Amino acid sequence: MSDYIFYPGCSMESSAKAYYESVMAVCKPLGIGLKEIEDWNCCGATEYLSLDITPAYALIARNLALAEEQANGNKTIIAPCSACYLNLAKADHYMHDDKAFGNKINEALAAGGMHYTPGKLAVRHLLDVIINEVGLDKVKENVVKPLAGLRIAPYLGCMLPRPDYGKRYSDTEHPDELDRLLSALGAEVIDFPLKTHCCGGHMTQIGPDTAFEMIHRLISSADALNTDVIVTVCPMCQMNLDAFQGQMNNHFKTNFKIPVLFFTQLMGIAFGEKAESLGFGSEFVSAAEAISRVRVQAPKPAEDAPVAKKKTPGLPMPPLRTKTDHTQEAGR
Amino acid sequence: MTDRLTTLRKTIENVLPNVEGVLALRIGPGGITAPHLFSKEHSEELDKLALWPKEPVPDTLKIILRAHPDAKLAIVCRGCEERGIVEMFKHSQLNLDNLTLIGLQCEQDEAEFCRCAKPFTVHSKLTVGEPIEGVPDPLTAKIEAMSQPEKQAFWKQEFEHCIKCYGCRNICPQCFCNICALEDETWVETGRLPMPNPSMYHMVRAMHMTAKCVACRECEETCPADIPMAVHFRLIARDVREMFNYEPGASMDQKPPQLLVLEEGEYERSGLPH
Amino acid sequence: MYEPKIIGFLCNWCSYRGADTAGMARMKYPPNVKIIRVPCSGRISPELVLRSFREGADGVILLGCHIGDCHYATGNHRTAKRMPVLKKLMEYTGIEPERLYINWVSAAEGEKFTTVIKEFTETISALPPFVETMK
Amino acid sequence: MKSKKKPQERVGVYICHCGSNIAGVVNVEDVSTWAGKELEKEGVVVARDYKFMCSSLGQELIEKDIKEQGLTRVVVAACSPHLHEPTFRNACSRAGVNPYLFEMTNIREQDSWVTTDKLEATKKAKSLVSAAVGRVVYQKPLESLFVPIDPNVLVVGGGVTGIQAALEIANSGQHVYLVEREPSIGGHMAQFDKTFPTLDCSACILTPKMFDAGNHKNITMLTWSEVEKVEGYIGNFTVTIRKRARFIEESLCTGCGVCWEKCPKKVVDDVFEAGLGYRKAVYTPFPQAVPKYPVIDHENCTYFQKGTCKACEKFCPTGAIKFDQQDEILTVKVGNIILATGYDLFDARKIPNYGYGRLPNVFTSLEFERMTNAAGPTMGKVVLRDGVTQPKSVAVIHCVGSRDKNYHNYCSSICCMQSLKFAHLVKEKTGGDVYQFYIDMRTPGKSYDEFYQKIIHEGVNMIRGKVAEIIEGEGGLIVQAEDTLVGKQRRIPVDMVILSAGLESRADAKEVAQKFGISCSADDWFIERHPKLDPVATMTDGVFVAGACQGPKDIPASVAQGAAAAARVLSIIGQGEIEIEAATAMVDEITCVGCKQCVASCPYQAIQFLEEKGKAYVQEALCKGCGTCVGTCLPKSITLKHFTDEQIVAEMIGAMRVMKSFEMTEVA
Amino acid sequence: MTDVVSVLDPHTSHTKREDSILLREVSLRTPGESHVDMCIQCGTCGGSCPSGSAMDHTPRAIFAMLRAGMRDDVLNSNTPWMCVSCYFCTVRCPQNIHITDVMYTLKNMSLEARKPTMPVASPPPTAWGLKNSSIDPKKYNPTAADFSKTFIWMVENFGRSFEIGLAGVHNVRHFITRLPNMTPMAIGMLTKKGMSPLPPKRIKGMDQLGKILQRAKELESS
Repeated sequence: MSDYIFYPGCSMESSAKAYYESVMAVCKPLGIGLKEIEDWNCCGATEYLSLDITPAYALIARNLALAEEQANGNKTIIAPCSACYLNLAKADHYMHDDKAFGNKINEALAAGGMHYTPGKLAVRHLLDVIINEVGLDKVKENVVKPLAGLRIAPYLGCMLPRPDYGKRYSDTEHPDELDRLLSALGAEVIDFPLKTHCCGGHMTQIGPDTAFEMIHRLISSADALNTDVIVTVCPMCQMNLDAFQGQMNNHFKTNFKIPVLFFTQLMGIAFGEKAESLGFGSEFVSAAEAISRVRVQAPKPAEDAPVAKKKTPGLPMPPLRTKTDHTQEAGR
Repeated sequence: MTDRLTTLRKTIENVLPNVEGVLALRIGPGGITAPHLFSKEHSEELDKLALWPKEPVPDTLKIILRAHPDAKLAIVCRGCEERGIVEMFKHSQLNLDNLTLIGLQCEQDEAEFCRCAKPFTVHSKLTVGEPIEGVPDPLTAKIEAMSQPEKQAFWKQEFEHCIKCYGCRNICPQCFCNICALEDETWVETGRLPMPNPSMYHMVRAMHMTAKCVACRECEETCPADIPMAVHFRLIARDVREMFNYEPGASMDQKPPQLLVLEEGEYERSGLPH
Repeated sequence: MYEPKIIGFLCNWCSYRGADTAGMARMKYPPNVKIIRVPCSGRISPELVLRSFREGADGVILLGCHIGDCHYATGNHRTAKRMPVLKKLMEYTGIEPERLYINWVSAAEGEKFTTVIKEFTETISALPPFVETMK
Repeated sequence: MKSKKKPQERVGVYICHCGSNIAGVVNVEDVSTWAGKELEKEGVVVARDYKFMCSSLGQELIEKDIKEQGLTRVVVAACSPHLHEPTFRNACSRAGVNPYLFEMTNIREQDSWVTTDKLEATKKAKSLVSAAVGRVVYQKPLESLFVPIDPNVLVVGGGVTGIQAALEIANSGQHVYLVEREPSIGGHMAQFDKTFPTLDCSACILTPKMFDAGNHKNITMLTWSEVEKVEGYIGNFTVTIRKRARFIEESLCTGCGVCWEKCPKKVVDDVFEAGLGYRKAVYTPFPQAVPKYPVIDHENCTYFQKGTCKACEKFCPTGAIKFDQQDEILTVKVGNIILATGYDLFDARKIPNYGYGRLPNVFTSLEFERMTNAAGPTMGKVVLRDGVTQPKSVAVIHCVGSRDKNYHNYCSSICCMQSLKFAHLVKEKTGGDVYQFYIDMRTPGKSYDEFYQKIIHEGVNMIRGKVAEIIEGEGGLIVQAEDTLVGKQRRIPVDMVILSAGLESRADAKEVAQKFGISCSADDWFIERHPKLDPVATMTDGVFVAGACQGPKDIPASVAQGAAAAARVLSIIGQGEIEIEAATAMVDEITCVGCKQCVASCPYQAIQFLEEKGKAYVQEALCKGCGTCVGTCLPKSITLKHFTDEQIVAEMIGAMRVMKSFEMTEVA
Repeated sequence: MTDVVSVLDPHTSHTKREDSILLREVSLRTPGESHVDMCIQCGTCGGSCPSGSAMDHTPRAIFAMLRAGMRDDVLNSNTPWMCVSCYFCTVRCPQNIHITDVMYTLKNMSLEARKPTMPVASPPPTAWGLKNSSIDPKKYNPTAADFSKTFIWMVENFGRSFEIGLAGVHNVRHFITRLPNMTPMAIGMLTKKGMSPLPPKRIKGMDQLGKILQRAKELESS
């Protein structure tokens, strides 16, 4: 059992309770111990940065300072929400990179009797920890109910793979971490081309038409690929794609119904946890039908099978870049 | 002390049959401790084996090797002496294949006497005593804290006492040149005492000690005028470590930085204009 | 006000030609610096710098090719590693480290050469004569 | 203890007026009178000033004094030694004084031209003269070393640059070893169909040259070979070359092609066909290959991998297949080396948003070159990855991997023209729509902008904007970019995208540079001696670079460089022998303590360690005279001739003495 | 040259010095090295932006305007407010410009230019090149800025945010006409997700946080 500092973030307390419950349910069997930062505050999302940069970073840094105080030998903060993850990582990055800036933020923290040493803690997302620390072997060990037959579109959104200050993901635009995790659960993973495109972010609040366009693009693309479930790693993405799917349908006169779940919810199912304990039922577009398929291991109806592209001999394709390519490139 | 002495004696007795001699300290006639080459023929001499006061064992090794370059020896060395031997090896002055190192770990009072930051060996396979942490050097800190005129006055006064006896150079394990630049009148003025200020003698020597000084402080110990010259060496050693990530005696294969091309980040740390 | 005496060690390929470039453009700078031409800044040993001070120079300026442009590929890399240490030693001995200045001037940089010499002469003029401080 | 006695020499001092250039500011008469009087004890016996020292009359003045006054040392105070040092050295030489006993001091560029105050300028001139006099008496006569030049030449790389260089040299009657890594010479140019801006056929202009090189009596062609080791210096290199086993006996092979017809193993050819086509396990890259002999690809040959097959051996009419052939190691002696190792194509898979490798109908420039080549995998037809469908609209994207700090910072220089060529070819072959996405259009070559005009006229859509991403959609691909001239985002559906991938240095450029003792820039291009005035030489004498290995270049520039490098080499060969720098370093074996520090510090690996003596030794022919070792040597056992410590110190003392004396008189 | 510009349009009269001041101000106010001065106008950012179609100027155009010293036009633009922080532009920019972070800086500057403490009517400091300021307090996207403000009000008072309250307050203010459409969603939030319509409990260190933010605000304006 390795212990990690845990920063849940505001959504986990309200709209993303399902995420919170399922995170707790899957971390235990994977040996991830989560020690929640005591008295953490909001990370400010993208909003505080828009208003006042220094206070925004000071707000974030208070969490880092608390984490450093309460670290107790642990060096890694896990943030399951992409926005919280990026804000914490970004504050740490800039405080470390720009000494003068770091000092300024620490001066502000000093007003509350606090201090953070830039670079002291590593800020990571739960997905990264599961893939790179725990390992997929351990995940596979825990799978008792493979998600066979479930076609999943892995969707990461923006703030996890970009700008990726810690260079933790395989790519800024087409990372394969979530795909590999879902494959390990036995699911059929779609190569979702828009996996790191924007969910609309705060545009649902300030420019709904633009937001609906973005949501429509994602949902319709997933639908065209015969997706059963879209899987997300961020409460904001989940909310925009799930809760706003109906409004988007009204806007475009469409009738998409693709359930949007957190990756931990599906991990929980595969680990044999009860659906009720994983926050199922709190989604707007019901996932019951999709999940029932896995439960009963029913074969997929023939008409739902993906239409295989007609294959002609054609010209050879260049091989995809492998991990070795990346390493060699780094060595150059 | 007794404890270390007994262990050391045991270690030497174990090593003796395999080598031509073991270089260590002995209480000589008149109770004076000095480096001595113990041999298996005269193992009874080990009764006089001594640990302290520290005496320049590598310097004696240097002299022996000059006459017998292929001698197969063992040497009892403290942390600083071991570093000295490593540096001599790196400057092709001795062959480590022929030399067995017996590391002697210093004790707290010894380390404090030497103001030593690293009173332990790292390369020796055989060791005696338990390694302890280094101690800070109050003198170096004190001098560094001085203002520029204070420093200038301090060193002027110190160097005025120098009688140019070359004792510091002679005892230094790192001064192994046949002909020394300090004896060349192109660099060091002859026939004047006290030496003109700034002291070419001491400054040239300090530059030669860059990336070479192993902080054994033998020079200060031997100086009849008690000039704390190792302070310079220590301050510079720290800068070299910070700028070029090099520490004399720490590794067997790392080359002194001033011989090599700039590595990434070194220029930025050197303080030169961009 | 005294006239500081400055010794300038210039590498033959970049800095000396840079000084020539300044001359060809008739740029003006103080006459205090006396230039000694050496093949490469890497030729200058710390002893030579110290000897210049010993001879009464108030300042020593060392100019070479830019890092990466050395006529001898990497000769100036050694300069960049030796001279900072010498500056530190001067500081620890109580000699103003700014009396030794290292910079890089290419053959085209007549203007930079002029600026560097002007600024250095000003810096040294602001310090007392070296001989006096050493009395 | 070293003790120095001042040498007794007879020094002549000459102050040049340089018309009014010097005399207008410096009181030259005063300087010469002063030198004659004040520097007498330093050995000055003659001091004169003259209108133009560099004139023949000025030079004769020196020669006359040497003969009549018995001068042993000469000092001239005039302009920069970079201008007239050779002039006066020759004058001394003519009069019987070794040229290294002459010293020049610069009172024009570094005094009269840069000092406003005349009095100050005169004082500075005096101290500079004093410095030169102080130094000159310690100078020693030096003799230049001459080494004969081996007339043989090594050319590495058999692309168009290397072929050009090899032919130039071979035609002049000298022997060339042409080393090529691939089975055939020809390089990238052999892969193209058309060349810009003339659109003439690449093969038509290249193959005659390849043929000439292959049949030249003065060219030893070593294909399927690589240089392993280079030792020596200009005029005398010893090069070790590995000639990899072809598994074909060249003396028996007629190049009939039966072997590759019968070979059952088909593999994707990712070198010549850029991954777009197939070849057999025994193959020549293309029909016009030079030499005509095929090679057997060990990794893919069924016999080598599984132990059975040997179809080629069975059908070979001359019994030329030799499965037991071994690599050959050759050692050749050459006097000069030309590197023409070319470039690699940027790996477009590194840019995820362009989808190359993921989206089938995104092609690289090299793939497209092969596609348009009549002998290529599609017989010159422009089709989608399915091999059948002709695209109705094509996007060409510039600057892929170039001008981008995430990949390569530099401009690849050929992509604009290449992309315009692609646009033309698409129009010509399909008549479809073409969209060019560019950041800036760069067409600076001869007839290049005219070509651009022509392409615009052909109706190609030009969009100024770097493409943000390519995604699948609307039955094809959607190219998304900002049209920066409109300031609006555009999504353009196309069937096919061509990425004009940048050029990058060879993956092994660093190793190659190390092997040949030259340096690489930050992007791993080989560095030339001078970017303007010496573009094909390198800092290592006798090693030249030509073509794209020095930086991105198009065909005309590469060919010009190949010829230029050949001319440089021939001029050296013509000299018969070459003068080596006389001012080299020297080790005093008595004082050398054998610490090996100098060995590590030499930028040229010119210092050897003599193990048996335990002393360092400078190889004069390799020493360039930088003096870095002198600055390193603690016992001062190394001396750099002509820049010894005593000479530099004497110069410094000479200057300081005068400066100090002025200070005294002013105080008085 | 300057004169020609001022003849054409007195509102955009800037000296060359003032142009670079605007660019430098943006650069200085952005943490780290933003490289904003390095733009080569390639348009990768504008092409990459998911909300590019809703912007009145593409980010690329904004950088050109910064360079031209068009302070008012930049600060009146809706561009930074439309930014969704997807970082596509940042990772794709060939000049490594931290575009998303620059957008945050521009939002800060835009709000600051409207603060009552900086009356737009009286002449603002000429050092920033605001001789003839035409900053219109109404002419910017109030929706986006207000959303940020509502959010921050919540954080500054409770230490944590809660979406339903936030969205509720915000939508009543700005999208009153949409409310009927959104009712099912709001109900869903309460029923399906079991969310509470009440604000969250204040964090314990509210006082401490207040002090930190106060000090940070002082540092920001200094």
